[in-house]
Amino acid sequence: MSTTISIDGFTAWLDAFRTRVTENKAYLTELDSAIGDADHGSNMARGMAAVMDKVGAAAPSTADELFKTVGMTLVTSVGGASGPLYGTFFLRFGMTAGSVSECDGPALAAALRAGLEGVVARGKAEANDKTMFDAMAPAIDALDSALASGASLADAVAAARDAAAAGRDATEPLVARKGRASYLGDRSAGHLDPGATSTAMLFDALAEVIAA
Amino acid sequence: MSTTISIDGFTAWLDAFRTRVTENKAYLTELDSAIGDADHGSNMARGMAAVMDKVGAAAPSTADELFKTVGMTLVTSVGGASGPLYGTFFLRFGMTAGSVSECDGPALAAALRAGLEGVVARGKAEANDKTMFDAMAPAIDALDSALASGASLADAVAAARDAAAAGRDATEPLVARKGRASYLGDRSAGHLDPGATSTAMLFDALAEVIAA
Amino acid sequence: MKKLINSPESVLADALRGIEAAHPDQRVDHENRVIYRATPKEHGTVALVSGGGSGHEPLHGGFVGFGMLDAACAGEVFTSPTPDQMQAATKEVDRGAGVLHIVKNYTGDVMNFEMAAELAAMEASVDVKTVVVNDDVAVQDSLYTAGRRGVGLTVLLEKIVGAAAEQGRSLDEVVALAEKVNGDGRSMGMALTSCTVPAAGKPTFDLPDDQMEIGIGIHGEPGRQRVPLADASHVAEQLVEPILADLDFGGAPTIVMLNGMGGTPLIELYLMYGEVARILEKHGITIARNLVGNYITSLDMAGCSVTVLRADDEIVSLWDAPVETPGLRWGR
Amino acid sequence: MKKLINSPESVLADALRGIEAAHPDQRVDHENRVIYRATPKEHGTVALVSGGGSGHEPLHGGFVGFGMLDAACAGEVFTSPTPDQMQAATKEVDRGAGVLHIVKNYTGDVMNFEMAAELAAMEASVDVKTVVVNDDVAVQDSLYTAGRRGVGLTVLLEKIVGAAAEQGRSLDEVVALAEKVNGDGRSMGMALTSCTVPAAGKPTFDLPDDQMEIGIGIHGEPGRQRVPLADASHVAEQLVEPILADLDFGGAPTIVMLNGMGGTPLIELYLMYGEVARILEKHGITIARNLVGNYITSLDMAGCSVTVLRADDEIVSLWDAPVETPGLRWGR
Ligand SMILES: Nc1ncnc2c1ncn2[C@@H]1O[C@H](COP(=O)(O)OP(=O)(O)O)[C@@H](O)[C@H]1O
Ligand SMILES: Nc1ncnc2c1ncn2[C@@H]1O[C@H](COP(=O)(O)OP(=O)(O)O)[C@@H](O)[C@H]1O
Ligand SMILES: [Mg+2]
Ligand SMILES: [Mg+2]
Ligand SMILES: [Mg+2]
Ligand SMILES: [Mg+2]
Repeated sequence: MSTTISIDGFTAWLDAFRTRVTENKAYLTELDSAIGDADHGSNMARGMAAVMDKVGAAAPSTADELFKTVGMTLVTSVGGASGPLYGTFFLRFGMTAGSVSECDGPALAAALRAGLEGVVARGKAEANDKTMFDAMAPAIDALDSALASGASLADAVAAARDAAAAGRDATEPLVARKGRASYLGDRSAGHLDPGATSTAMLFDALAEVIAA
Repeated sequence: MSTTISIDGFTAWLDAFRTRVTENKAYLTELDSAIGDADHGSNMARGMAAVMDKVGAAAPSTADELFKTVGMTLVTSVGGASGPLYGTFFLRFGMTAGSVSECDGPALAAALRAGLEGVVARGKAEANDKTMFDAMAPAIDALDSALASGASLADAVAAARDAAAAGRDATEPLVARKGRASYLGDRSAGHLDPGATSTAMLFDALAEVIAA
Repeated sequence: MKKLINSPESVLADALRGIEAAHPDQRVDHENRVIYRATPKEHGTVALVSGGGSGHEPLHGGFVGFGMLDAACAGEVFTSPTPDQMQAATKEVDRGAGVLHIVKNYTGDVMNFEMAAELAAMEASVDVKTVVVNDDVAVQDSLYTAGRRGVGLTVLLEKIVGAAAEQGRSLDEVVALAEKVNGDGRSMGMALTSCTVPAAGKPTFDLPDDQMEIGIGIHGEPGRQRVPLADASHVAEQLVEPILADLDFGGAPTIVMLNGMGGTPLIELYLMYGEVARILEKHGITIARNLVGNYITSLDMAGCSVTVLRADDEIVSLWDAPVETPGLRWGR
Repeated sequence: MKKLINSPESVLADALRGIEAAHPDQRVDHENRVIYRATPKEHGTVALVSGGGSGHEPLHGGFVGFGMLDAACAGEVFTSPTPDQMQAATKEVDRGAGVLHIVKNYTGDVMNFEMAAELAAMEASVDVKTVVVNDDVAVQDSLYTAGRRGVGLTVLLEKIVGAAAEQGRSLDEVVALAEKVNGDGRSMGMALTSCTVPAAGKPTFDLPDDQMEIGIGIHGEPGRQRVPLADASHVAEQLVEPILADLDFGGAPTIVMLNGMGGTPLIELYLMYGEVARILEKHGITIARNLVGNYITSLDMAGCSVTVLRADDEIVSLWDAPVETPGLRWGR
């Protein structure tokens, strides 16, 4: 179990995320059918397929290069709400990670936090708006506090994964205030948020890769 | 059992026909769904409702007046193939029946034959084209021969009714050569012809009224 | 049945009220169910009357206006209008130069228009000629049957012949042109789903999810055959090939219509047009003009039809002539 | 799922090929998925760029042409296009007088157009302004939510603002006009059936035969509420009343659009327009101009929407100004 995550680790993370959204494409689209427009699964699958193509071709050697490619590819291939949001997340992540070939726990946490801030800057979501924020923010909070209390990187990321999953589950009863689901008013309650669900997959993928 | 049919009898016949096509509106439309355009039931029901309205208001006292009203009402309220065909049938029927207040068997048979000739003049159908002709022609033939062999009017009309029903049933295996069903080619086989079915009702109504 | 209607019986009357409200350039005779131009054409020009069952909108009412029809008679859904409607329209639009009846080849339509022409002739005042459109290659043409149906070509014919009438051509010239257009155009249609006739209340036929009907008309009738659902490029082949097999388009320019049956969205119609254009190009056929959209429909049926008309410079210039109707408009 | 497509993945690319084949007056950039006018407008005039997810045809591509848009960016079905598409279009159409982005208010569309404007501003060469259309009264407007959706009014706005741009008005004037139109128009929609997103392969929602969705948008999303199916006159009330409750139309003339969602035939749209016109008349509202048809659709959804725009003489005359696009055409 390593204490850092390398470029290969990042690439493995992205690949594991791609696998999850591809395998769960129909599921994510079904969640988006209930309270959105039935495209979150195709959006994420299309975007992550494009990302892995680009990353495979460019083979970047530093985090900033890698995640700039990831972010720009998502921005230019996804569209919708998730394109700019996940795109901005990875762009900011890369800018904060910087021109390095690996990140330790605090560096990873800082990059993730910058990504979250990018999402907020773009989408203005707050807690309990029933968006990806509701999985992402608790995950990063959990990562921070686990690291602060001396947990290993693997344990800290596992805590982040669990917090993301809990945050995803907690979106179910919420009435949406951002994104398409907000148009449904009270009818949005009783359904998981698709973006929070894909974000939980992002942290699940990270935990798997770090644990490997 | 009378040996003639009076104006009241004709009106009762029309009313009995109206009842049959109205009660079987969905059935006739269903037959027309299989090999046509799903409107024969509504066409006939609309037409006969208009006929009874007009006849009730005008209360004609001779056969030519009565059936001119019937024919013109069908022609101007039905449309489609059945409007001109049934309309022409009744117009010619009335012209041949003439300015009389009742018809005996031969007069009735002659009027029906004239009606049939009107249908043929309009629609050019021949035997086994899978049209109303296939119920109408055998019915009138049966009426003629029953009368010729000395049958009572009631028995002769009953024979006509049976022949019409047999003619209707015999349309089932036919491949249509006239009307919309002909567009289906071989696929038209295996279904009763809607117009032959409504024509069988016309003779059934006549038999009921004569027997009464 | 899910429809935006008040009742199956009042569909036509209610729709005519909407048409009247929407189109100040048209005038609706609700009694006779005829749609007229609000401003009649010039005296001395041939007038065009068409009509047929409702449920094919914009045909025919949407093509009443400058450069196309003078009147359209609306029948009940899928039921041809009646001779009295047609006769009223014929008398009303005659500008002294005669009236052309444009009739789609269906037994009912033909018989009702025939009776109308007989009535008009009895009045001995209006010179009525008739063209019967029969362009549907799905139906075998034969002397012993009702012959081919009139489908998509009707739209093109109403535009082209309407332009000629507007130019002041004589009734005989207009008839000759109409016959020429009818002889030079062919259509073929297909359905993904049945339509639902309001009065029937349920779909005319059931079509499994993996099947389509090829060779349908515009009245929701089943087609010539039921075949497995195919992708757009193969559907396009099944529509175009029978047309090309039936008529030699030589090196002539063509006018092509990719028509929707009413329930198919425009994105699919464009996609199909792309496939059709590709196939025609492969056969060396030049498309001079085209129409893509819902022009002659079958209520809410999903599906489409292709019409190809062999044209020449005159036909193309009549096509390009100004038209101002709810359904087709350019040049003014 | 029954659709005239080759594969869910290629719907957009294939449809763009059909659009290109059908419309010689348009030019398609397949790489960037942008539809342009074949002949760019005059130098010194403001250019209009819009775009959004596909599946709403003819919006937006069908409104590219003289008197309306200069470019339309096509996203995947129901997915807003990406900033790079918009930026390419923006640079391409700029004629030195600036570019207006017409954006429907959806989180995705707004964010992508925002990023595109940021990119364009970085290049410091193109003056980009944005109008965000948000006319859907089905959605409660609030500072704390994503606000109202942009729906039917987009069509009217593109026409009116397009005419103003064509006249040579400055970017600021064009923006002010766009804001005015956006402030003065309201829409409300309903669905009889769900649509089917090709990539999803099945209907977005199930709707029992006796129910309808009121307050839907244009992305097949469920509406504000599910209510019992009603006859057309009551459906019309449920669409018109919330619009009138939201904005005072005073004695102003209005422009009214009765729009189909893609799967509803024209006969029903006319019928609904008749009901809507009757209700507006009852409220003393004058309809100066109208549109009835499929203009901003939701794939194959059955249903309709009503848009009412409070107009004045200037707006009506901009409405009447010549337009030549596949979707709207008059005056040339
Ligand atoms: N303003 C926002 N901030 C954060 N996340 C958002 C916002 N709006 C939407 N989202 C997320 O985006 C998800 C939907 O993504 P997607 O379906 O791909 O795009 P679209 O809504 O444009 O169809 C939602 O489930 C939600 O998590
Ligand atoms: N040429 C014809 N001669 C005699 N009967 C005909 C002819 N064409 C059609 N019919 C009859 O008309 C019936 C259909 O009537 P209907 O459904 O009311 O009219 P349409 O076919 O115009 O929809 C057919 O079932 C057939 O019996
Ligand atoms: Mg979505
Ligand atoms: Mg029929
Ligand atoms: Mg019929
Ligand atoms: Mg979307």
